[in-house]
Amino acid sequence: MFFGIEQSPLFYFFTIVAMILVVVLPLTIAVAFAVYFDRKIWAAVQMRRGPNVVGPFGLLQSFADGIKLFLKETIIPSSANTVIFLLAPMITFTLALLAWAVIPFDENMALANINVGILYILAISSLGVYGIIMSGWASNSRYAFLGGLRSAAQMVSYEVSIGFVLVCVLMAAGSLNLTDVVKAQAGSILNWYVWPFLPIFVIFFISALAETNRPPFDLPEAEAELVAGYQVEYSSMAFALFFLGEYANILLMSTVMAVLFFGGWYAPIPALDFIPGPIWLFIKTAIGFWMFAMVKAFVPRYRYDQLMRLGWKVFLPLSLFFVVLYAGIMVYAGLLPTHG
Amino acid sequence: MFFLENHLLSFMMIMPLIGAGIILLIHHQDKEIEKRNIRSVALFATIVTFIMSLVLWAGFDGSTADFQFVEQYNWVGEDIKYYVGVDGISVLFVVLTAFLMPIVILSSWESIENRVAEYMIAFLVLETLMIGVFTALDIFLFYVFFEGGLIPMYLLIGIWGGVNRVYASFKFFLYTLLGSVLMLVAVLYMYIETGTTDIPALMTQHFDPNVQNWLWLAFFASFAVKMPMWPVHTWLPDAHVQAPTGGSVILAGVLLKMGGYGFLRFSLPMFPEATVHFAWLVFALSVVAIIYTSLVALVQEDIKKLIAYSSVAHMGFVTIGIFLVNTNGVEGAIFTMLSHGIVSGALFLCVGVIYDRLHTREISRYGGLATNMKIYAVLFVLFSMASVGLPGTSGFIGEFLVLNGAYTYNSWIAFGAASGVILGAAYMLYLVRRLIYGELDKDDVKAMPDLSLREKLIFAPLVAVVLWMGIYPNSFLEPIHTSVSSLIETHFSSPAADHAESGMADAVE
Amino acid sequence: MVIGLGHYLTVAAILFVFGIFGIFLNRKNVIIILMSVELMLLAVNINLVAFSTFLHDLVGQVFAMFVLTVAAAEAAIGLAILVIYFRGRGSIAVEDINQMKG
Amino acid sequence: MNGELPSLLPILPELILAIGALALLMLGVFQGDKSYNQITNLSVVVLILAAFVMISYVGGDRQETFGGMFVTDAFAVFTKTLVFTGAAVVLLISGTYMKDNNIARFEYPVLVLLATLGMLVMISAGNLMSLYVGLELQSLSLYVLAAMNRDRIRSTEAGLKYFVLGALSSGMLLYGISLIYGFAGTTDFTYLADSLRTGTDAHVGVIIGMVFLMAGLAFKVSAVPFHMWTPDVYEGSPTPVTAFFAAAPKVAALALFVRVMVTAFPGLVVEWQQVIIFISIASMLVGAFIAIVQTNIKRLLAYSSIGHIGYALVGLAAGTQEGIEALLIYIAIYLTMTLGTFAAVLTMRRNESMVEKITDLAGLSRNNLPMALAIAIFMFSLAGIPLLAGFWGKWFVFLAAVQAGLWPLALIGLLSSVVSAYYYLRIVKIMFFDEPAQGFDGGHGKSISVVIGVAALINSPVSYFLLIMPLVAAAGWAARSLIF
Amino acid sequence: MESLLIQYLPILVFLGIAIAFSVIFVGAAVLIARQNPDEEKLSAYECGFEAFEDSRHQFDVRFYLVAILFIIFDLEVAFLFPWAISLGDIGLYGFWSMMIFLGVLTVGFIYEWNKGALEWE
Repeated sequence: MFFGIEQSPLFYFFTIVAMILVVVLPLTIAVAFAVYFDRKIWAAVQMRRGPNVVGPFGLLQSFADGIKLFLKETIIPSSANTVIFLLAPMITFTLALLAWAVIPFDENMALANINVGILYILAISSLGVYGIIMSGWASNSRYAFLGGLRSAAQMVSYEVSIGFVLVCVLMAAGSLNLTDVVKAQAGSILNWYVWPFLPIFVIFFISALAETNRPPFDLPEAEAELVAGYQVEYSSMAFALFFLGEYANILLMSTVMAVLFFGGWYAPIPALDFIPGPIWLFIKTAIGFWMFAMVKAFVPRYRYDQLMRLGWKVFLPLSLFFVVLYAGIMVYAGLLPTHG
Repeated sequence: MFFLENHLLSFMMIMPLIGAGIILLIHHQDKEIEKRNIRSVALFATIVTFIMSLVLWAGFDGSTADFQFVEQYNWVGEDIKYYVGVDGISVLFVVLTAFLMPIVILSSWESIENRVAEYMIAFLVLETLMIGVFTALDIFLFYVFFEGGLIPMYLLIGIWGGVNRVYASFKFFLYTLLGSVLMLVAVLYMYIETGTTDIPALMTQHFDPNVQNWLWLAFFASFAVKMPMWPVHTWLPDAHVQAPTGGSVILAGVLLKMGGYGFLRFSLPMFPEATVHFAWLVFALSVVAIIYTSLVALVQEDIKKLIAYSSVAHMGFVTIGIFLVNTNGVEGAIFTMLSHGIVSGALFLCVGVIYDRLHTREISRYGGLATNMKIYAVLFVLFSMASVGLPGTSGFIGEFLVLNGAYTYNSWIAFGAASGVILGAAYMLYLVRRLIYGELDKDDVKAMPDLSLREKLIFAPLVAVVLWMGIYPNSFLEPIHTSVSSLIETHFSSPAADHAESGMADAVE
Repeated sequence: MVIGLGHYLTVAAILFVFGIFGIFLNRKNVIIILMSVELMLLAVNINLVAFSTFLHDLVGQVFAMFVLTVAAAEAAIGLAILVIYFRGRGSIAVEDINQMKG
Repeated sequence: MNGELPSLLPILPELILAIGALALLMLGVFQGDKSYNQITNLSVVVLILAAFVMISYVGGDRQETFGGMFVTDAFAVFTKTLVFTGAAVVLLISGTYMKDNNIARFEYPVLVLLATLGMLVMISAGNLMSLYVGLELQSLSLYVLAAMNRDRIRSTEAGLKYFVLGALSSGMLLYGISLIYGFAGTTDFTYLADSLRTGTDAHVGVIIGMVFLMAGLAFKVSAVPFHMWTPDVYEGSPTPVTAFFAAAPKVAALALFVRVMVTAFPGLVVEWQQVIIFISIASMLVGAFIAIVQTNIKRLLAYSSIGHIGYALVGLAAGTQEGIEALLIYIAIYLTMTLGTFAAVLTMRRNESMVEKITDLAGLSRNNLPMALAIAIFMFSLAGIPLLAGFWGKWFVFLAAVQAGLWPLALIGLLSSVVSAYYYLRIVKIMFFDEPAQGFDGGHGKSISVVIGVAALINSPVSYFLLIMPLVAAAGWAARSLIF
Repeated sequence: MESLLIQYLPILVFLGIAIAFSVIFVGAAVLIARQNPDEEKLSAYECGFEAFEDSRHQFDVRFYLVAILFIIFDLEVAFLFPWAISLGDIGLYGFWSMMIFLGVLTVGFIYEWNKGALEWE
């Protein structure tokens, strides 16, 4: 149409760049607001007002914080390993963004609709551990070191349960492609996987909390005990990148939850299909995030041993059991999708 | 009796083992009684075996070259068999072995005080193996017996030997083993080529002459060490010096004969061309051995070493005789071996007698024994003369036959061998002079008593046999003769015969 | 440029050689050896998957799965042994692994 | 739907072993380490049961299952019987040592069972994939076994060394496998054999892959030049574990070696023969010469085992049915010698702790004649002196070598056996000729004595009349079942 | 092969952009903000004390244990993925094979549990 220009690799490349920016920029803004809403919700639960000075209703608080951090001195402790110290937040941030590449915002609306999407998400979120370990080690401070270790141990512990949960979902969907997973939930709210998979959804949700170091599982950065854990030595944008990465991950988890259990871009009832898919996904993600925030407000922090026990002694056997249970039911009830 | 006769050889091999088994079971509170019982059992077992060997000799038909008293059973697979039998070449070696054993046991009666049971068991096992070597008609079986004998001998030298026993035992073991693994390769090859391990069958095989050379060399490596031939003889003086008296007797009396027996049994009939081809090598080595070791013997300070070197020299005669491949030579060789078995055994016993008294083998520590040990002196001189080859003793016949045979073959060889006789006389007489005659000036030597009754008993049969062999050799040559003739016949009937004949003719001219 | 089988094999071979060199030339730390081993197995997996794709045969990928699993078990056991070794010896430097020689 | 259940009969013994191992693991973990004796005895029962099922129900006919991944035939039955024997005997003789050293944990017998399971799978492998899985199951269990004694640095160091080099060898093996797969297009032995009928069929990649594969296998059998781990691992590991290393895995790895070479690469015989000849000669020489200077008996036995692997590989180098038969006879006899020797080493306790110096044996014949005699029998047998069983092994392998025209191999092998005789003789010398040292503690348990006794009897001249004929027949039966 | 790689191109580009973002963020902050380091500021945070010892010293072996257990279980999950999506095609045989596999895994898990590998007291 455009004189064949769409055939040229350069055009293709710029299309991709544009698409990525279309995802990344709103995401960055969304993260800023997520932080704001997080604090607001928390405040509301505690009958406080939360941020309310910068901008209307304090809406610009996060941006003010951002600018503040941006102008702060970047302190690199003298005993730290400089390269790794700086690399760590970058890795965290990069990975937090990178995971979004496979999220389907609507039918045919994923940056990369690869056929192993779930595996990709799992892989990228596993790599997140590197950022944390590296920061803990490079800081060369025992708080940071212990915080990093704890965080890493916690993340990997819950990742196993998440893996088992994912297995259940993709058993039903018969594909590792996220678009296919969403499509398998087409129809109405009744077809969403959250209903049949309610128990494992709960496991997934709680594991997601732990995976993102959110309260009540924020032991690694527990201010009271470890003075912010692996982040203790960070300042300025290096700290901001951790912070952004963390919230981007929380949003990602909410989105993945929406994709896996809440029908992704589909409307709850077909009558509402006129509203575009991405909007639905956004709404679902927002609800997911709200749940994250509420948990932070309500639930007291776990002790580390309780956290590990929950992960290994409760969730792991439970999720394993559900894999067996769901597989058995689906095999014997003939509910499984086949591939010709 | 029929059953016994049919399985005579097996019984001869089992009998010592039974004795060994009984010894294992002997226990008594009083250690002295226990030792006495052990010795008695061992003596009894060997005497029974000896009697059986006499039965064998008596029942042996000297008029045929076939194998007799044959037993044959399938063993492993189709090819490897338990196959034993004797012919004229081997029968007297069996008798020799069985004859020496009771003497050895008797000689160790008092000199071996500790670990008597083990000592006796080792000897009894060794007897079985030695009989096995001389009677095996399956090459695999032969090899097993041949090599297996190393183990008891190793222990005998190592446990009951002298100061340097460890060195000597290792040297003995490893030299012999090294030689015989080469033989093993040859055995493997022969088995694969012919598909049989049957010795009589292998004798009729004709191997390609090139291959024969290699096989001959491989066998030679083993037998030459065992013999022992110069220059691989160096283990022998060490082993002899360090071994206990009984061990030396068996070593000199029987084990050395295995090499010569091996040449007769394998090299000559199986590789006739190679035998002719390499005869010069053997002659050269033998002549060197005779002259060189005789000279070495002349300067020895240690009695046992001297006798050990004399053994090497005598074995030089044997190898010459064997590789002459004529009746005189081969018969002389066999006869020399038998005679040497008795005589050197007796000489070692003589050394043992004085060693038991003074615990040294240094010649200079003795002297003038004729004064206070008259019977001993007589015996020692007799055996020395037999060793030198004085007519009327057993040594003469063998050496004479060999020299005779050598002369018909090549006078230079005969000359070399004859010089050995002269040198032999020199070192033996020198020994006798230093040991028996001269001043009796040492107090401890003066105090030595003459032979005890047990010692006289030991020596009596040896004296008898030495004289018998010297005076009436026919009773020993007769059983040998047919087999030797047949051996030589087959040797020359092979395609190599012409070559051999011409070679001999050349040599004579 | 078309990326063909040869490229994959070359990459795998280079990684494999790195792995072997890592084991033999490294004198510092046993952990590096463990990582080198993983590198070797990774190279093998690249080989297997590349062959599998080019042969249109699934066996290679199945094999890669097995290799992955075994590699994980191997790493786990290696790490466990290393931990108990460190507890006793107090060092995991390669040159300190010298209690036995000969 | 390809949901056909494969026949489970051929793999029944392995299943019994697997289920048994898991059940015992559970039993043990609920009862704690005090159940060591019980678990060990039950493990032996499981081994015997599996062996019984294998012999009486599976039998020696060639059967395949899991799409050719798992093959059982007479060859497998023969070698598996040896593996079962090795494992069971080792379990029986371990008790005292393990208790003395406070490592009598119930995991030990379970790990032995699992390693044995791995060996069985190796032996029955019909595909490079099952080969690898079996090999790794075995190796991983063995790494842990080597480091069993957590509180002893030597043991953990042994585990570490074994692990590092084992992992390296697995890597090489795998790399070879990947190349073979890529260039031959299959991992199944039968298909490989079909596609590689002659050497010219084979892409050079296959040959390179095969060499890598052989290097990996040579590591596992500890053949020179891939033997570096052996002495240290033998010395450092707990002695019963060393006994196990010297017995069962050797048999299994050799069997695997044979099966791979013979059934997967019959067309490339010329190519692999070269390699085998080289490693065989190298192993024999290294085993013979380096053992001479050893002072630790376990280290000495390590070099001795390297040498023996060299002799066994002579049979494979011949590449004929006779060669395989000889190899089987060899490893069967080697197994009895080595088990007996290690059982004897396990009695070398003085003042409640183990001694391992060769000189600690001094004058043993005066303190304990039967033991000294038994060890002497093992030593002479290891040296391959006639009258003892070890000679049969040498006879048959070198017979096969000469039959295949491998003269130099036979000659070098026999000469190196003379050299190695030296250090075996030295042990006999120390026991019989030297002045006695302090005697060993008694109380090493009946089973050790029984094992030593039986092994000595098997290796003694008695074997010449009673055992060798059935052994030769069985080995022939086993060797014939491999396709030639 | 080629089309498969094209699928991943956006991810590669994304990676580049994400790295660029993070580098720009940190780099810009370093350049723009006033840098005024001093010794106290640069010392490791230690609640006001001087550091007693090397902070990277020995730490609890249980962290290793978690790492080891994670490797094992995560790989079993990796095994489950292809099994799960093809479960409809491989039928009962496939189902039960995996059940046996998971059974073995469970045995190992029980062992760990009983051995106290999961304790964090």
